[in-house]
Amino acid sequence: MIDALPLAVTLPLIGAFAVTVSPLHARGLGLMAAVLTVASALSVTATVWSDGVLRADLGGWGVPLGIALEADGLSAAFLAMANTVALAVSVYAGGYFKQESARHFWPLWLLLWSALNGLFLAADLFNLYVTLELLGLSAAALGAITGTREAVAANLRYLLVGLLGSMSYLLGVSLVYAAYGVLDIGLVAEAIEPGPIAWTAMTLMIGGLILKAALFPMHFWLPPAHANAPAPVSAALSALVVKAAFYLALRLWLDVFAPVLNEAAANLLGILGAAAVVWGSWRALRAERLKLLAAYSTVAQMGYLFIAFPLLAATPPGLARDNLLAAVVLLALTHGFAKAGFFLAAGMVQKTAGHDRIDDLGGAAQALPAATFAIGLAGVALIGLPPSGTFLAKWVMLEQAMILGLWWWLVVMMVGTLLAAAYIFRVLSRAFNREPTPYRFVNDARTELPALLLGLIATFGLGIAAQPLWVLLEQGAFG
Amino acid sequence: MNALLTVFDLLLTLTLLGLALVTVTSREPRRAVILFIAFGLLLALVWARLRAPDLALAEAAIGAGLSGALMLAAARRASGRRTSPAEGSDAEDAP
Amino acid sequence: MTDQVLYAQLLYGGSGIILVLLGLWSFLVHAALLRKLIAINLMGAGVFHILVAIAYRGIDTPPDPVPHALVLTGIVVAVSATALALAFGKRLDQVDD
Amino acid sequence: MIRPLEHILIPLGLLAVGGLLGWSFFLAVTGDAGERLAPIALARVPDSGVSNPVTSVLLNFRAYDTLLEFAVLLAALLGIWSLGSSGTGFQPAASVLDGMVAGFVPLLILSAGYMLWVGAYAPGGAFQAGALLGSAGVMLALAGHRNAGLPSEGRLRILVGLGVFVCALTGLLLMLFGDGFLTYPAGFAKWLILTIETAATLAIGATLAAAYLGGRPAAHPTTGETA
Repeated sequence: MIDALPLAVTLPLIGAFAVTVSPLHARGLGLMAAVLTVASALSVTATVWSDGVLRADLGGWGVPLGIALEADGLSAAFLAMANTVALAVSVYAGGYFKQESARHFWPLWLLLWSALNGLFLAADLFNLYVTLELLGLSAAALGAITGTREAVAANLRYLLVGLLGSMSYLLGVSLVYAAYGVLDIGLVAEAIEPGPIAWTAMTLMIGGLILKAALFPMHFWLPPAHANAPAPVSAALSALVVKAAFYLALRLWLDVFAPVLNEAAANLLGILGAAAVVWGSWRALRAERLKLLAAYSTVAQMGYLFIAFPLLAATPPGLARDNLLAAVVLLALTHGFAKAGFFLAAGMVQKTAGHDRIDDLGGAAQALPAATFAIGLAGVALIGLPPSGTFLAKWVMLEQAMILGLWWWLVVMMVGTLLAAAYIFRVLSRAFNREPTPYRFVNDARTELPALLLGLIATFGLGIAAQPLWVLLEQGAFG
Repeated sequence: MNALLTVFDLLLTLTLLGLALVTVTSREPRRAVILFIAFGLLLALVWARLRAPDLALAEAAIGAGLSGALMLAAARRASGRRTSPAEGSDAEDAP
Repeated sequence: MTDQVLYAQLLYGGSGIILVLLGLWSFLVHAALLRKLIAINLMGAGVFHILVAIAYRGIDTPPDPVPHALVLTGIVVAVSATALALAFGKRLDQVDD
Repeated sequence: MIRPLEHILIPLGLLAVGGLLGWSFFLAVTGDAGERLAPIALARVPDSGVSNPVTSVLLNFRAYDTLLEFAVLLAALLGIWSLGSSGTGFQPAASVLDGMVAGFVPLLILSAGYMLWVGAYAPGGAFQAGALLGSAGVMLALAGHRNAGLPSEGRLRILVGLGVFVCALTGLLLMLFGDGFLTYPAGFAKWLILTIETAATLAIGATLAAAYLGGRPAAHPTTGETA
């Protein structure tokens, strides 16, 4: 019997062991593990697509005693995005890291990957805690891999904040177990009732995840940590790791705490999201370095995702709410592809130019056409221009905000979009400020093609071909 | 018997909380770590009282023992580094 | 559940909550890495203490093994995180020197 | 001196949080959760292959958690190693300490083996045994042994990944040729658990000792490794 659910978590673990044991072959073994992991994860998504929700009872005990893995449309969508991005990051890293840093990168990277897949597939509240810790530890370790003062200091702070977040989450889980006596998400959802216990548990768990998702004003740790990591790591941290915390917050919101939700909590999340959009975009506009710009842009983009909570809370169940949910997921996925592509391309610029100061980028477009093009494509998706997935997603969100009469969310999203356009065009105008000279479009296929491909997916793939996402989410994600 | 146990529980809890309080309020790194180790050992004792001997063993060996050893090494470095000028305020040697 | 058990659960669980708050306070107000780590370990100990308290079912009834297993997992995670954070701190000292 | 944030605002906030927590916890404990998972778990212990309930949960009912936990330990150590080599060891210890260590270390290793074996039916198990092995390493390091008694880097790398590898491989083999991921066939549970626990004990001991050294083991003279 082959069950793709545990494979998606276990294959990267076996891969991590293999690269730990033979660091000299880290790249070859790592890429092999990466390909196998992607294959198993995509087969999970494909099976959910065709057959519906997948579930595996690990250990054969069944709930409530054992732990189950479960993939519905929502997990399958995030799983597919994360694994595609992770494959691109792996290919890029194969060209980016040289021998000595490669041997440190690969095992930690595969452990992080395993944690991501484990988190998207977990159906048990405590198991989620363990995946959160694995994710946090491996992410901080990867972020500090260069060993420079800035990177280590920033990632130490990230590690500590992450620990605080998971501690808060675990406290919430303890309360849930004390009150309801079960840990499986489905069983907790059945048992939960409105009241102070559910309230406190929700605040603790979602509060902890907000720290990890870098929602304003808890975003302070993100820009230095993401801007000082090596490019492939920045891409993974910004595109995937914070997104995993958001996914879990959304999952808890939709599945576990659905009976106890209220508008005040949703509005609070929305207000913080709005502040994140404005503040993050503004700081991105003022950033002096390309990677710092990208990191602040992540703060802003995470904000959009949290604006969805008040909209979701105000929309009655039905087609409109399903569309809204799909739009939010589309926004998250598009940002994953776009931000990863942006960081990978920025890494090429940094490596070629020896720095990533935006004002001194003159001529980068001529020296690195593919990287600049990737930044442009990712930029289209970050701003939300057509035909990107962001455009479609924001359109649905704006429409719903108008129907609900919640025009202030509309204003915030408009302001954010204008600021995003400003910071992206600022980068592009610097990159194109020299007379064109003929160069090759692609200089180093291994590092430039992944960035380009991610940009293409973000702008065209998810924009023009967004329909399949709606089909996928019909598998258990729409209420 | 029950009354005795009640009093014992209360004393144990108060000692544990008192130890935690002096641990977090002590400024000198080495002292704080040693208090933390003592706290971990007492916690292990409390868990043995709560019929969790597996956890008592693990907490004594890992929570107090190995975490403590790791922190002691760090505390030694910390006090080694600031032998010379300022022994002063705790907020100064920020990470 | 007898009053004796309820009393123990509330007493020890309540002290677990106090430990969490004490650790959180110390984490927020102290800047030194070592004090932050002690604080976060204390918070962890508080959460574990709550779990051990709810697992307790009386002096002669076997306790609930599930929270015990969760705590054991938590202890190992805590020592891993502590070791990694201390290594970061050591590296910072080295770069500074 | 009174600092308003530190002495007033944060404590007040924490008091509010504490009140909410205490209230919820009181309601949760006095509510109708009944005996939670205790009766179900205890009833299944006889089928788990071991008679210590905590070991049953850790290595059978919730073995998947434990697999990820091994991965957390490995991640922490790999993170420590990525930051450079361990640098200067400790000062060689005075002879008295050295003598004590010479007596203590074998005792710790023996107790670790005992703890591992006894974990099947009494308090103990892989984590406690691994911790004892780790403390043996710490003692050796304190006594001035540069590598805390750990093997050369090549073997050490195998050792620290052993918990993840053996547990994951067992899970996968049981999935491919048995009833499902980490689903032990009747009659084999005891031995499979013991196998995983043995690997885990070695891995935990080696990882904790290596983490104490705080960096990759000092280069072996023949390999000429540089950080």
